[in-house]
Amino acid sequence: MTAIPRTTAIDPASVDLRTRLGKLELPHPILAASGCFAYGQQFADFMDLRRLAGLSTKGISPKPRFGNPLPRICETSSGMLNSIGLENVGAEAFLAEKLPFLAELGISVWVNFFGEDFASYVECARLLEAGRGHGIDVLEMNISCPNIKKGGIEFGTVPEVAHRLTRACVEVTDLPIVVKLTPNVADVVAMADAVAQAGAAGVSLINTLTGMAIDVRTRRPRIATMYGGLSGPAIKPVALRMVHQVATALPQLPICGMGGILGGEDALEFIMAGACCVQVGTANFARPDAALVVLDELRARMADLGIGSVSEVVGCIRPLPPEAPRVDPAG
Amino acid sequence: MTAIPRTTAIDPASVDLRTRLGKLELPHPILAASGCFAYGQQFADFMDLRRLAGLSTKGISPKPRFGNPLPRICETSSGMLNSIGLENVGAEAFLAEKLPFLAELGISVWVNFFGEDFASYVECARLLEAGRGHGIDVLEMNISCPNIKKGGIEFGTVPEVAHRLTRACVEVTDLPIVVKLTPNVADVVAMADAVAQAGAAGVSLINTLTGMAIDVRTRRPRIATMYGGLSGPAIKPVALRMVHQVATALPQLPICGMGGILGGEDALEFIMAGACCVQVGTANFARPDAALVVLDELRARMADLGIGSVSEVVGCIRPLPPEAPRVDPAG
Amino acid sequence: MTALALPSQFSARVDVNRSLGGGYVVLEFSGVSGGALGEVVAGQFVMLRGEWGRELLNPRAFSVLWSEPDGRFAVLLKAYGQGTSRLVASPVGARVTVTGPLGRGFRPTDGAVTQLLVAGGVGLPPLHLQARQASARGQAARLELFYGGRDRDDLVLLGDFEAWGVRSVLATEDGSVGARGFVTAPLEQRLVDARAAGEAVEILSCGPTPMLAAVRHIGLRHDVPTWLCLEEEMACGFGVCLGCAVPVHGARPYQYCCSDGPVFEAKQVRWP
Amino acid sequence: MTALALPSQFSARVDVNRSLGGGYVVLEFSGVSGGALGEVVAGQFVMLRGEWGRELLNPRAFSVLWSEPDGRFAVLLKAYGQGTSRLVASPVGARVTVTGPLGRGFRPTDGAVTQLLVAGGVGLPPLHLQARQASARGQAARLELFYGGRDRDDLVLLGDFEAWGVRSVLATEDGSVGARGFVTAPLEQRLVDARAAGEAVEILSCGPTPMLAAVRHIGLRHDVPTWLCLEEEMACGFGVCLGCAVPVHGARPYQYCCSDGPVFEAKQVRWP
Ligand SMILES: Cc1cc2nc3c(=O)[nH]c(=O)nc-3n(C[C@H](O)[C@H](O)[C@H](O)COP(=O)(O)OP(=O)(O)OC[C@H]3O[C@@H](n4cnc5c(N)ncnc54)[C@H](O)[C@@H]3O)c2cc1C
Ligand SMILES: Cc1cc2nc3c(=O)[nH]c(=O)nc-3n(C[C@H](O)[C@H](O)[C@H](O)COP(=O)(O)OP(=O)(O)OC[C@H]3O[C@@H](n4cnc5c(N)ncnc54)[C@H](O)[C@@H]3O)c2cc1C
Ligand SMILES: Cc1cc2nc3c(=O)[nH]c(=O)nc-3n(C[C@H](O)[C@H](O)[C@H](O)COP(=O)(O)O)c2cc1C
Ligand SMILES: Cc1cc2nc3c(=O)[nH]c(=O)nc-3n(C[C@H](O)[C@H](O)[C@H](O)COP(=O)(O)O)c2cc1C
Ligand code: FES
Ligand code: FES
Repeated sequence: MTAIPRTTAIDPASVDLRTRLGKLELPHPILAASGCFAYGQQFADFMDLRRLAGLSTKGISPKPRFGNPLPRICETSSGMLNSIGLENVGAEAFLAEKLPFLAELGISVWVNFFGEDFASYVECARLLEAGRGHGIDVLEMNISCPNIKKGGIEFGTVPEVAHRLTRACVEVTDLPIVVKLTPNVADVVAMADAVAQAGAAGVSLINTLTGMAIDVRTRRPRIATMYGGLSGPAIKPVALRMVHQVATALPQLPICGMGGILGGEDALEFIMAGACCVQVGTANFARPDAALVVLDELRARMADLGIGSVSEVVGCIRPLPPEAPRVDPAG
Repeated sequence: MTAIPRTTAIDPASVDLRTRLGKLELPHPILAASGCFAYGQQFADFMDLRRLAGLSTKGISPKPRFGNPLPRICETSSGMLNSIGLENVGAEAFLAEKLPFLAELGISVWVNFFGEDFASYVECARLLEAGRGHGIDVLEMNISCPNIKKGGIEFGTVPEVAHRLTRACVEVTDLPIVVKLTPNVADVVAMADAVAQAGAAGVSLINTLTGMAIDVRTRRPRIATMYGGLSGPAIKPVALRMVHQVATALPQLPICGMGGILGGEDALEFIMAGACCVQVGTANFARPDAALVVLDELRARMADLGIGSVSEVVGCIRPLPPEAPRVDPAG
Repeated sequence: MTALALPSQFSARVDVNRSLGGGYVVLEFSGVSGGALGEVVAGQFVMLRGEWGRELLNPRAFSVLWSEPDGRFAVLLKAYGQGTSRLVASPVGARVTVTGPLGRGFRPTDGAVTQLLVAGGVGLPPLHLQARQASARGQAARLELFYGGRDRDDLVLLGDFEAWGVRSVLATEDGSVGARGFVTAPLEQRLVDARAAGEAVEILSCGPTPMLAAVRHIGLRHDVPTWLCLEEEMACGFGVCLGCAVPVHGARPYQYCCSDGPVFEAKQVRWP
Repeated sequence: MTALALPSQFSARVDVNRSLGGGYVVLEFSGVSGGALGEVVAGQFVMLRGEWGRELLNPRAFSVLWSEPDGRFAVLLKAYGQGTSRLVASPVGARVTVTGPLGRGFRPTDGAVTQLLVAGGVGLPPLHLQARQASARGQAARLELFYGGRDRDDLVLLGDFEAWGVRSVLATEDGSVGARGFVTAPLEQRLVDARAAGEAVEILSCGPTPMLAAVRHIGLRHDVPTWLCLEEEMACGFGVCLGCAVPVHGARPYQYCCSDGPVFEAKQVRWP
């Protein structure tokens, strides 16, 4: 018996969507997620990119990388697995060939990056520092990629290692570093705390869950690397839980939420759980303008519910009221 | 370009479904999962329980327990969250009131159990030992319940703790103990190894993923305890991955697989990933005879694919063949 | 809280999909395999699940509107979330999996007490069936309907009650039919009159939870036996998932909507 | 590998759902919002997604069968998995989200070379469109169709090729139409004859992957320019997910089916 407050709808145009991630001001909370938006260009055919609050690029490494063998993707119930293999053009080509286009857009450009080992993470941050003032607003450090072989796993699962790595990268750049965490851990708060202590400007939650699918006809995995990253609405409950855990335990740490956002109500759930902005990933594949659909629906839904501004609902979730006390006639 | 072998269908009646979990022989691989089958009785109205290979009871604790406040369940995309709170009748009432019915069925009876702390786990195993020879075939030790407050979390996430707990329980009973692991860890193999070393007869993989859902109208969690356990097809990729990881790393350790099995092909995926038997959980809510649907479909699908016996496909998944070598004219 | 034929699980087809206006739809089914509902107590329900794929896992609960010995039965519903929307859009011939009849219904009308049936929205079916059964036994005069809704379109199947000779007191929020406001106002007046006349009455109610909460308070205040047909989110519908807890007073903090209810006595329910 | 009008994303409705037998269905669409396909090169494709809820996330790829300047277009498909099954069951009036035209198609027929179109199953549309366009330019005589299937019902839209004056060589596995066996046998014979006659030919092929693998080997063996229209599992269809990798020879190990293809030259493709 939860009483639902009768809310008075307000004018959608009056909804104040502005938000901030630490010092970074955003006109609204909707960004496009890393690996699901390439370097942005292809989307220009389908939508006005300047309506986005920002985007996170495909993960960049110091040197260009080729991807994994195929098949690289498959669908699962309300989700998909991918094992792209962190294919990217490399930091140098990114700065020379991709960044100028992004810099022109006037939106928040987050460069997702990673390295093959400790040193190469730091090298990548150092290389990308050159993009400060030339279009890059945030470095999103991916310590959570399930598809990279060397080292990888410890960066994302051992708090001390993540702490050292974050600190080392923070030291070589003046760009804010948002650390993207993996959900494949027992204690996400410990990870968030470790990177926050090391100077992270915020955390992105969550990357994909590691999963597998099997083709019973061929007796082979459905993706060539056996395991891949699970994304989409299937993982939304896990993502919301982690956002809420971190927001509750570390209220000062800004969170960018993601995982299965397809519509405006999904985005609002993340915001209420404690995210100050969100990224739209897999949904971009279903329709290139998905992030704008999320934005338009978010505004409409907030108006519907009489919510005047994003800032008033970030992290607003409270426990249900306690039940009425029990009277036991027998004792 | 994966070549799919043309297979010759065989007679469904000729498919040999027998399987074994360590020393335990089963007529086929399909059991009903803990918490999704109560103590079995209610299902007798809808199906012939004796057609199951077995069932796992609702988790039993030494003393009876009441459940959590409501709401306790909600649906998510291809999944559901639950926070029942491990409500159960307690070991004594179970032995006296529930076991006799189960013992009559002549199927494999797994008693899922847990404790509120270390001592109470051991006490529960000791109490249930009284059911050996009177209907109980297996103790399924749940070290993975996300809904219990005291202690709980370390049993399921710290290998040394799980090891000690398993050893202590193994010592007080001659019943085989199958340990049910949580997916909310970074390294499930380490957990499986720890309990195997402690004398577990096998592992059940997986329990639910911890998740959350939010009601944006009321600004409250959709389940009263904030977080609950995610089950259903949404988690199947994670479950298959964990079964495959453990089967690959610890080939001697028998695995009972579960997580999102709705049909025969799902069951076959788990078997091919390395499970020698499987449990059907959430699917029982959609239709009480769900486990028998899985059984019938499994037989039919195996016949279709020309698979003569379960034993020949347990853990049969192999990597895809390597790609053809690359010829680069430029170098 | 009267029980019941044994439940069964069977496959049924949609025979009729009839719109009543105001978003209300009656779906009529006949069984195509295995079981059939058989005799149903008013307040009992079925779990229905269409061919929904994997996105929506669980079946949805619906009170039985009527059930015939030949195996046909009907439910009354309105599109609410995804499951009800898909059911409302079912074409004739669509298949559903049915489990039922489930739960414990209202006790039948008897000669001693006047039953005041208090209905709102999709809570009508249990009270409609109670009236149908009373009328079939010639006891229609022993019950009265108090039926509230937002507007004229929100009150459906009124003709049936009229045909059975059941007196109806109507109320709408916009005043388009009956009294303006909630139906709890005329209900409370009726209790005052009954006490004055020394008449034995009891309340049977089903409807939106805020209405049931108000009816409960009225019943408690006037010390009238009051039975509420509750809705809790359900996964299984037959007592195994323990999802549908209802907070109660007494030795145990919870009972279960699907197996102990859905009909509970108001004073037993642990609501504020 | 010829390109292309700029792609757009728009909403379309199903105008016609026509069964051709053998499980084949032609769906015709017209745009209802935003863009339209515009001019399409044979081999280009669209991504289609119906109102599928959340269970199936990604759109599905379909070669364009034809596209008219007024914005109407069609695809040919068969129920395969869940997405195609839902599309095949689309009622007239159903809405789909369309992105396209995507990818790089076949190069047009020219006067110098005879194009041998090798088709199987749902791989027909690119070759059908190639023939339609050649015929519209009066060049139908410059191409020949080699079309294979399991049986009579597996060969569809033959009348169109006949009407356009395109010579067809047919083969069925059960021998019910044309040669018995795979269509690669008459194809190989045709290459032998062409070489003997000094005739310049090239192969354009689309169909099941095992067929394309065989055609590739034949093309390489006979040193005939061979273009394959490939299928890889796709999420986005426009070059951003990097899911649809095609193994190739050369400096980089992979190209992308959706943006570099779907048409690739046989010798470039890194298959066994
Ligand atoms: C015993 C019983 C009898 C019922 N009889 C009828 C009837 O005769 N006609 C009718 O139209 N409806 C009836 N209902 C309500 C009906 O079951 C719910 O409206 C339905 O389950 C909602 O499903 P959905 O998929 O449309 O909504 P969902 O998308 O599942 O849910 C939308 C919202 O509804 C809530 N919800 C979901 N299921 C329930 C539920 N069972 N009870 C309360 N809230 C829920 C969810 O929390 C969610 O917020 C009955 C419910 C019960 C328990
Ligand atoms: C460029 C291109 C053009 C195509 N043109 C046509 C066409 O004109 N007509 C037509 O009927 N089909 C065409 N296809 C194939 C069609 O896209 C697939 O049959 C469809 O995606 C399968 O979706 P599903 O939901 O039915 O199957 P799913 O349930 O998604 O998958 C069933 C199985 O098919 C495999 N699969 C899924 N998608 C693809 C894919 N895109 N390619 C290969 N295998 C896949 C999966 O691995 C899975 O094993 C084309 C594919 C491509 C890439
Ligand atoms: C195809 C694909 C590629 C991805 N590549 C990256 C990547 O390069 N770096 C990264 O941090 N996350 C990557 N992700 C993860 C997403 O950014 C996002 O965290 C995740 O998919 C969950 O959000 P979603 O459910 O909205 O997709 C990728 C996801 C997908 C589906
Ligand atoms: C309502 C509910 C109650 C459950 N209770 C228990 C339990 O008491 N003990 C336990 O080990 N697992 C419990 N589980 C977990 C299931 O046994 C199973 O591991 C999990 O749901 C994944 O399988 P599924 O997707 O088939 O449901 C419960 C699951 C559900 C949905
Ligand atoms: S709905 Fe499952 S116990 Fe009531
Ligand atoms: S399908 Fe996404 S890159 Fe080709």
